[in-house]
Amino acid sequence: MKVFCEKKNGRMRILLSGELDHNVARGVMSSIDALIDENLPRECILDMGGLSFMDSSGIAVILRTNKHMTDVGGRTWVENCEGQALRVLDAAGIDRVVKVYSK
Amino acid sequence: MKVFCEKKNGRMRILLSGELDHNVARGVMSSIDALIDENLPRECILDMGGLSFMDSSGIAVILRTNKHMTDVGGRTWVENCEGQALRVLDAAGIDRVVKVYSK
Amino acid sequence: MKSMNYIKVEFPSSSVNESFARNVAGCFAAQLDPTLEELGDIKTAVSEAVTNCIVHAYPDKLGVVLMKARILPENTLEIVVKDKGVGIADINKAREPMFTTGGDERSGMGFTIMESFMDKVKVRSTAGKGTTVTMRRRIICRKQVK
Amino acid sequence: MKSMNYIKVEFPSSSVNESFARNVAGCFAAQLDPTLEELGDIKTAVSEAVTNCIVHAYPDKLGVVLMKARILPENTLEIVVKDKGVGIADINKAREPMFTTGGDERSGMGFTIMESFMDKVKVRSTAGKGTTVTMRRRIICRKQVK
Ligand SMILES: Nc1ncnc2c1ncn2[C@@H]1O[C@H](COP(=O)(O)OP(=O)(O)O)[C@@H](O)[C@H]1O
Ligand SMILES: Nc1ncnc2c1ncn2[C@@H]1O[C@H](COP(=O)(O)OP(=O)(O)O)[C@@H](O)[C@H]1O
Repeated sequence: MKVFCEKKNGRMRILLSGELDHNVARGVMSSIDALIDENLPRECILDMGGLSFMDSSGIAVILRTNKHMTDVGGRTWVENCEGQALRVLDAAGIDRVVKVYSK
Repeated sequence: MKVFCEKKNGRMRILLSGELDHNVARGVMSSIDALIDENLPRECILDMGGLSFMDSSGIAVILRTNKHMTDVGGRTWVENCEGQALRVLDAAGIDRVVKVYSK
Repeated sequence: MKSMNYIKVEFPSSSVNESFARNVAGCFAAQLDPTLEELGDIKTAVSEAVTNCIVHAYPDKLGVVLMKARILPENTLEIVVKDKGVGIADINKAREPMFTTGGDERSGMGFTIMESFMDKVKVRSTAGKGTTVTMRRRIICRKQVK
Repeated sequence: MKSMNYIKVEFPSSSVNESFARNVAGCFAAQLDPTLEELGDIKTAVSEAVTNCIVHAYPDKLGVVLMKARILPENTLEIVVKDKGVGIADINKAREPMFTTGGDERSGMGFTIMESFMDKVKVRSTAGKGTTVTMRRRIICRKQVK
């Protein structure tokens, strides 16, 4: 599991790659928390194009990132989600809380 | 596990691809037996370039093919063997009986 | 007649075994010739069930997780995930979407995902004794081009 | 301190489980961060040991095969493959290269390959009671570039 970050004009893109499950979720959450606190972006994009697997732990990551961004007055959405990870987000109906753009 | 066959001027090339273990070895052996009986080649090449896994069941396939070819007055060798399959052949010292050419 | 295949797998409730368990389920399911999508669904459901044992059943210690799988008639896969942990007091409540006792590290969507990815999910639990989740999924028989 | 991980896996002696067993061993070994070559060696040794249970231990029926694996200190993997089949009368003879009771479908090289791919191979057997093969392999610790 890897977490990369690209910044440009107040927009932060977080690229997640590998398998996102409970075993790695805590580490991913604290990486994202640190990135938000450090950069205070207006927009935070969770780019899930690199995920080969994700379970409901990924939903907790999205919800927590969304809450943190709301706290600092910004917005969050998900991009490039596809395949198995997209089916998980669809089954959970996360779209009602955080927008999901698929590939 | 797949067995393909190319024929040219009395030389028969048998291309093995997939995982060669005991579960599929009997089927591979009877395919090869049938191909030899049908074509009576002078030379039979076992092309192992497409194998992603092989255990000692592959050695039995080679020895049996060699015996069958000797019975019909022909020769056998192994080509394109690499990686894990090559290490199995090396560990068994099969080279003393049937020539092995690696990639 | 081909006799029906099965496996029993035991492992401790460490997080590192979440990926191990779903991959084992995937390896076993492979004999039913599933599509990549079906395989993904099965691995996801197993990941949820096994993570629940690791997070909820044994919150402060390592316990034993048992995963059983077998092939049933009509190309159906059954997977059972069992723990001897704290158990679930109110199963109906636990199965509700968004319900979680795991704080904001969990989403409360585990059972919801198991239910939507598998054809059948049965939960049996006794407080203080443990929980057994039984899931079934029929794999569509494809014409084999071999 | 990280407690040492283990698995126990049970399955019937059908040929289709040869690939299942070696893949499970591979999934478990993955946590030691082996090279592709090390992983291949482990899967090969497991394939040999499990095939022996399927071919030799239970020649005319399905029996139970038990595979256990655990992580030992110094990045060492231990794998135990156990059956309750016919057993081996003369273990030294059985371990000789080219010795086989399996006719021309077997090469007699199974034990030779286990020995050359693993650091240690121990065989215990009682005629009529079954056989246990215990194998160990130390995985080289690589600098993790992460
Ligand atoms: N194996 C289990 N042992 C004890 N409690 C469990 C178990 N599985 C689920 N639960 C309870 O059910 C709740 C809902 O589970 P689930 O829908 O999977 O969501 P989550 O795991 O995100 O909390 C958990 O928060 C927990 O209280
Ligand atoms: N689990 C087992 N149960 C009974 N006999 C066995 C077992 N494993 C090995 N043997 C005996 O030892 C011989 C040598 O085994 P091995 O070196 O693996 O070669 P092969 O499997 O090709 O015969 C076998 O032919 C068989 O007689």
